[in-house]
Amino acid sequence: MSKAVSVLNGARFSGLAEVADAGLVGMITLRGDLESSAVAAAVQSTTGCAIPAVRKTVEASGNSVSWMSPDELLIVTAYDQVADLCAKLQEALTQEHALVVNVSDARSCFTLSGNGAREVLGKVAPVDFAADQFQPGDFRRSRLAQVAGAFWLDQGGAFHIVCFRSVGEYVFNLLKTAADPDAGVGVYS
Amino acid sequence: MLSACERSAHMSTRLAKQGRLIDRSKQIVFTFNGKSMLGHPGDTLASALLANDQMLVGRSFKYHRPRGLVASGAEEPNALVGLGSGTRYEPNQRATTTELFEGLAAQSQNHWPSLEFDIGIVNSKLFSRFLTAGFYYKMFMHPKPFWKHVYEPFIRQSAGLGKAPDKELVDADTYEHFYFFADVVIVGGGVAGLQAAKTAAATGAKVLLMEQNAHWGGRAPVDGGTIDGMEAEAWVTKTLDELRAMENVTLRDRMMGAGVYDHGYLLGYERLSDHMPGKPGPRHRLWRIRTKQIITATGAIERPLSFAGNDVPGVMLAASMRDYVVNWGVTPGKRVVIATNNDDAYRTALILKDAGVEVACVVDARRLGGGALAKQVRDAGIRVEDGRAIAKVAEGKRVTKVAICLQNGDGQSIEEIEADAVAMSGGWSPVVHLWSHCGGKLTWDDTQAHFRPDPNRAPLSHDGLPFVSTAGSASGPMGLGAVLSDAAEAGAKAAEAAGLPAQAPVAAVAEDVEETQMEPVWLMPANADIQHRMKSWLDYQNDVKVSDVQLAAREGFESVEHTKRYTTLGMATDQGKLSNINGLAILADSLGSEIPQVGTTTFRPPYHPISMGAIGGEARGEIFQPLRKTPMYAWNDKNGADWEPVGHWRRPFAYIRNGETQHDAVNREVKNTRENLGLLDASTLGKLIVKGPDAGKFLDLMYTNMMSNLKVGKCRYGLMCSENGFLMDDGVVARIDDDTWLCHTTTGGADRIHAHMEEWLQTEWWDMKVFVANVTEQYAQIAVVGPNARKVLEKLGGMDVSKEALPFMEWRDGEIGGFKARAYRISFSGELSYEIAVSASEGQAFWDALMAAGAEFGVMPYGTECLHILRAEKGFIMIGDETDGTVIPQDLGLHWALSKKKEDYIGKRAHSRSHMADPERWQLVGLETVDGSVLPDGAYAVGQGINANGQKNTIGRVTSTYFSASLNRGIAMGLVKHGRKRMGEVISFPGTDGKTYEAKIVDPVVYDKEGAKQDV
Amino acid sequence: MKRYSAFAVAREALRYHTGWERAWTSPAPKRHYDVIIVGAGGHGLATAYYLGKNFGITNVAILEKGWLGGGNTGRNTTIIRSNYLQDPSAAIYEKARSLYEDMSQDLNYNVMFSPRGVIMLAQTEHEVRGYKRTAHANALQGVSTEWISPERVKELVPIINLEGPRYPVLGGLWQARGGTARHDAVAWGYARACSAMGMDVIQKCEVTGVRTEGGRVVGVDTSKGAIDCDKIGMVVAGNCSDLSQMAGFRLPVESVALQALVSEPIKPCMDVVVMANTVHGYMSQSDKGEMVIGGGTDGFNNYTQRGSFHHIEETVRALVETFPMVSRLKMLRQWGGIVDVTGDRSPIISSTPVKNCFVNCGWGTGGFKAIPGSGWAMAQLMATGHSPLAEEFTMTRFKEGKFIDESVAAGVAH
Amino acid sequence: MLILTCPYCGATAEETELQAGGEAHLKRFGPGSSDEEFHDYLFVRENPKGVHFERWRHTNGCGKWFHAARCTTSLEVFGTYPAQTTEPPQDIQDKISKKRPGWSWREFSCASAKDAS
Repeated sequence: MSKAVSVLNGARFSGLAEVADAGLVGMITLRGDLESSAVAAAVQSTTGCAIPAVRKTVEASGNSVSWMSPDELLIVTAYDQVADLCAKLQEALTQEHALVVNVSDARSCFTLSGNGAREVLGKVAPVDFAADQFQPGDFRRSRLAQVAGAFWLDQGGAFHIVCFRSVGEYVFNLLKTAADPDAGVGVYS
Repeated sequence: MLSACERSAHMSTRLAKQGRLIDRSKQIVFTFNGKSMLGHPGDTLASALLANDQMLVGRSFKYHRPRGLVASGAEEPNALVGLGSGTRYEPNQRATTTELFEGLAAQSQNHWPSLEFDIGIVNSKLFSRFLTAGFYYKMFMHPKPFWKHVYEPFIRQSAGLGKAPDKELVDADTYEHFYFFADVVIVGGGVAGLQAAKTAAATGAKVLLMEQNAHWGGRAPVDGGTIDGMEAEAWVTKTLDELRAMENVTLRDRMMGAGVYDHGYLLGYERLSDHMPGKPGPRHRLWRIRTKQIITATGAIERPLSFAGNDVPGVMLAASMRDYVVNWGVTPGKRVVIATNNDDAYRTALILKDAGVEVACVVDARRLGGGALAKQVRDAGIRVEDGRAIAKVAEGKRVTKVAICLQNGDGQSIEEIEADAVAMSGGWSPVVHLWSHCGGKLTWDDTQAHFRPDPNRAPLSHDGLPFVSTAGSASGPMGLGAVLSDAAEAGAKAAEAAGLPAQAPVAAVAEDVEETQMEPVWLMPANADIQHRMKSWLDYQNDVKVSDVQLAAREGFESVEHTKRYTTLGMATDQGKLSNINGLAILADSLGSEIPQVGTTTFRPPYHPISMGAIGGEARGEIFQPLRKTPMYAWNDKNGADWEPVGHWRRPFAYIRNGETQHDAVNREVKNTRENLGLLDASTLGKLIVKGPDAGKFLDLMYTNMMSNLKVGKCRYGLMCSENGFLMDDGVVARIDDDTWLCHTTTGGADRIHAHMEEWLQTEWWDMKVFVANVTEQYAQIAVVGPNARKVLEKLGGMDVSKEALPFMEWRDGEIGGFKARAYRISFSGELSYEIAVSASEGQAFWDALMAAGAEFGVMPYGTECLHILRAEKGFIMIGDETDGTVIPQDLGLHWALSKKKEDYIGKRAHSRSHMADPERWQLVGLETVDGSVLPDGAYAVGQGINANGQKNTIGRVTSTYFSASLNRGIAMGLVKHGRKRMGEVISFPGTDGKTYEAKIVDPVVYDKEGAKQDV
Repeated sequence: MKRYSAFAVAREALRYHTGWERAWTSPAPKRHYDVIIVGAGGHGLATAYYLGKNFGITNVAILEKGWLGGGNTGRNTTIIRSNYLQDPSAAIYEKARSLYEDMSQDLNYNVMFSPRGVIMLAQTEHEVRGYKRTAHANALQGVSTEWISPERVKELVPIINLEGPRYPVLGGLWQARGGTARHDAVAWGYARACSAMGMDVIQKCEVTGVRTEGGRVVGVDTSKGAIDCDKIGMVVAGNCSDLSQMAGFRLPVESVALQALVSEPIKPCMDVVVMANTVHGYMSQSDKGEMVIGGGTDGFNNYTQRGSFHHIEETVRALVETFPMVSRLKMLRQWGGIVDVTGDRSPIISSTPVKNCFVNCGWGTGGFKAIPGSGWAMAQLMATGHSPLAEEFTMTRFKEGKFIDESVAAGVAH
Repeated sequence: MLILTCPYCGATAEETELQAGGEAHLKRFGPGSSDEEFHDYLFVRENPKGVHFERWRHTNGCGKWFHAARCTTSLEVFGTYPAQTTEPPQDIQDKISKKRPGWSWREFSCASAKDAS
């Protein structure tokens, strides 16, 4: 839909790493019992992804599913698919105590890629980004300087960063500042 | 070849030999107090000043005494300068830790009018006898106003060290933080640190080694000795190369271990561009390091000797003097007297002699003198006197004469020696700061007369196990071989403690000179009389002398903390690095106690001052704090929004048009909304989805009123109290389907109430089947308000918004103008009103559509102030205005919202406590000024008389007050004692403007009492 | 006790200060005292002092487990103000402030009370309303405060950035006779005066037990032996839960770390005390030239006198934004103290379930400024059983739901 | 800077990801309880010097409330465990008993002390 715009509307910055607004991304919060086979089946059948292990992201069929908490998943899909996927999940979970809610417009998404990506994120999140400690498929909810955020590393080596929509601009500026080309730390290269 | 300086007649000068750290092929121009000087790359400001014969570098704090360099590193107490200018000016920079750069401009401090001629010196010359420790506690009391107006301004002006940055200064530099994780962090890049790093890294541990200076190797390259058969410097280079080649090792120079915090948290302070100001990128980076183990290889600091005149420029620590010679090829004098109580100072004698500086005499306080090193010195033809002391260094702006006496005497001069510099060594104290920050304990070592870390009482981490250890001379041993083996062991142990497989430590082998034991000398000479003790400095910067500590002890300040605070010993910007041990030895002696019994004061971070800029990090300007923006933020900003911060959000207070005052704009918005059509960006209101089989039951506990019986499709206003009974939030709840509710909260309540619900669900009622999701930001929510509200929606087309299809206090899903929307028929203004939620990403487009379609209906956006007035005219309460955390629903006449049917809800039990059921509690009423004026915000109504504490009795207060454009007069609400029974009564509100406002108690609803306008 | 004066200093100078006597004695405990005050911090010493001065009760021991003034009295940011909102708070803090005005003369000890003025900055509309309300309340409470404009704020605080990009300064609540004092001197001055009245200040004497008979207190066990007494006043911030349990009752109190820091000293650049609550930081400049900075408390129970660094970071960040030049100063030292926080964050000055046992605690982050008023009220309560200043600060108020809440904001809302 | 391991997501979280929530294992008293009970529930706290059980929320993380057994004088953490329990797990109590013989906290105490009584 042309009426819908993401907060940063495609902004990019290139420095120590490439910071890019991921544009409109379909996102669903699923709350339910992650141990339940019905939930697993619903997620598998609608997204193609298995239930991720603790603090992991599973990618399949163009979707990804991330472990948010023991009773919450973040499902990422194409923005124009989200209503459909929501409906399918709700349908598949009618018998379960579960909550499926579209949060696509409540969030901002960024990708952070390039050699300096670990270092840039290491300036804003109190998390160990050494290559042996944060690997593709790892997912973490933490803090991006002064706001809550979540991120995962995809198989291609790019970080996907999610924060609340209202602070999208703050997070973009924060990442931009951290990615100042003259501010290299040089510990992960 | 002699340098230019050396050929001149100056006494402090650049030498032809030595200077391992400087590049003599290049020159750097810098200025000191405006005077142009030359130095070399590799110089510190301190070494460059010495090379230019600038002995006098500052004035002391209290007596404004002339002061020169005492040390060569972070422990330097005197050489503090103002550095740079304009937006890069910084006071109190240490010359010894300032790397020289082209164009450096330094200003000395704490003098007026000039460094050479300082009026404040009268403190020293005339009044020093009066200005003893704590003198100001005993005087300046009369007449009373004089403290504030005469004495204090004078004291403040003469204290204070560096000039403050300009009041309007905005720092031109940037700063950042970095999080880092390691198994073992080693602080200090001397040979001990390198050895410890090497051993720890050999186990595969992830190692970070940091060094505060720009160069590695610490003292060893200066002090000499061989390691693994090579010169110390060669070993340092080789070891660095080995470490650099290891993937598991990170090396950082110009990075100081600033503080150790609980659970293995360490601050690293990296100075990236202090040596080349203006270099792009951050100036400082504060590393926030989490590590399993910390090794402090921070070395030791030499102690001064306490003799009369030990603060005269030219008196310097012996090891620092040889640092200046070896590292930078400078000497503070041409004829030096050395005073010592240990063998190490003899190294200075040898190095000075080798560099062509005359050593007039080595005065060794020990009756039997030194060992092998002393012999070498004697063999070199240098005069050595045992059992002798310095009686006094002649006063002046630099050393000219040194009087020698017996150490065990009272200071009777035996001879006077002409000299222009004095090197002193009172022994060495391990740098224990980082060890101590988190509770590491110290033990007194009698043989070396110092406190060293007690390995049996190390700081404990989250697991109850030690997480800090020490290596090298930071542990106590001072000899090179012992240092290396201690460090190797520390490295291996730390790695093992960090969970790496144990490995036997392999230490480099060093050749040591055997040293004769030092003897503690706390006062030189031992029985110095009071005149001498009054000239024997302990704390140079704060001007604390031996006599001051003795006075404190005599006056009963027996605790070391008392003495510190009474005399200010150790409270200067060097935090007592040189003075503490000497001071507490004097204290112990005065009390007839032992040093270990007196103990030390507490070591607190940072080890050495760190910039506030670095602590703040990147958080400045637009990323100072997150600024939360609604989807319509940019539009609002472009259309006159007068922003009001609401938490981290910004909301338009009003939309101000050209030529309007804020007041005009608000009144226009009120009238227009009442008469035509207003739009409010209500996106910040919290929206929580509560779903599950037990959701109704749960909400009945959360809200004071019943929510479980709300019908699908309907809305209900709800109140929430804290468990303590106070009103904490309100909002409209909509029932979405059989097991789903959507709860609106206030703007500030969104995160708070979400957390509140999660807390109860997770920690008290975890058996309830309820899920909550915060969908506040999923939606842009727009209040469409006013008589034309329905018209504009109908024009946009889509869902049926008629009174029949969408009655008051109901909601519907559908499409409006092609937007997928949810419409709530709710009103906070008393007008016909819809709150429409669309997806946030479409919020701006929907707003644009409403503005366009609304043009013919007189649409205008309105801000929070208009919102407030509209609700106040209707007597609706506002959380944060009518409530303040002390107000309960009963106070506000909201009894109807306190369910009597429910057995329990949060806050119910609290309301039955005596004070909450008290009929004397103030009650919400409307207030109408007699003259139509606006009551002052926050005014109190006075009653009769005064209370037991002499305060006027009050009977009420204004909770919100506005000018009502609709009624063309002031309106207000307030809480008044027995208010609901006092309708029509007039009460008085004294303003702070001298006026008293008379107001009649009325019903809070002053506009459309019947509610006819909202239900059409 | 020899009087302190400029003349005495001059006289002593001539004999190299060898004639000064002890500021307070260091006696061994007697077997019995009329009153034992546990805790020789500011509040405890002030209590003892006013027991003697106002009620003639001088057979008093003040027991201190460490060194006198070594708790929060010696580790706070020395701010003195009384611009509180609620009547009971305004009454006791104003009493304290007015006693500070004459304290140096009263004690013959220069405590350097410096009424340089205190500004509470208003940086949101919510704060504007809150402080205007306080100004109205203060006028009726006899506390002299005024609401001032941003321009006046800038005059008083030249280093402030009024037009901060985030929170422009909208005005402030100004108390011209608020200020600072030398914290250690307050403890030392009281200790010296108590000692001069014949009271025993006994340091390094830890109370290990409270002895009661028939619900009445009869004495204490200490590291220096058992001591009998008729009345006990417990005035031990950071240790009151422990001590009250020795006497057999529990308190609605939690102990948390509060941190502060100072910059290196610089020449005078700020003559007043500034508190910025929206961004959580406050700052003043000491006579020595250090910028003295404070912020918020940790959220967890802690007795280590060490806090978590991120609070320092938040405070400094706020101050750099409010006073940009602070960016180029350096932090010299940070430290922590353990403060007692009650359910409404206001103090307790109260009788207890144990007869003749009184408690004074819960001053949270605001204790120093209250010292003389707190001691005055506590002394009156202990001597007579009733003090108007302490009347509302009972420990039973929590049961009645009768709180003294100074935070008066349920959160910002619209 | 406290560092606690969240028992839900396994992250070793530093304090900036966490929010302290006061004393753990409080029993709620609602309508029908005495003034004394309600007062003690809301206000009276152990505030011990030593072993303590307290609540934390992994706010900037998985969002879950959990409990920590911690020493308030040394900051040693004996263990963390999910909040959905009314008493500390036995294994954590045992661990504390080993490290702090003779400990007690409300109705809980050192295993050996219990045996002795």
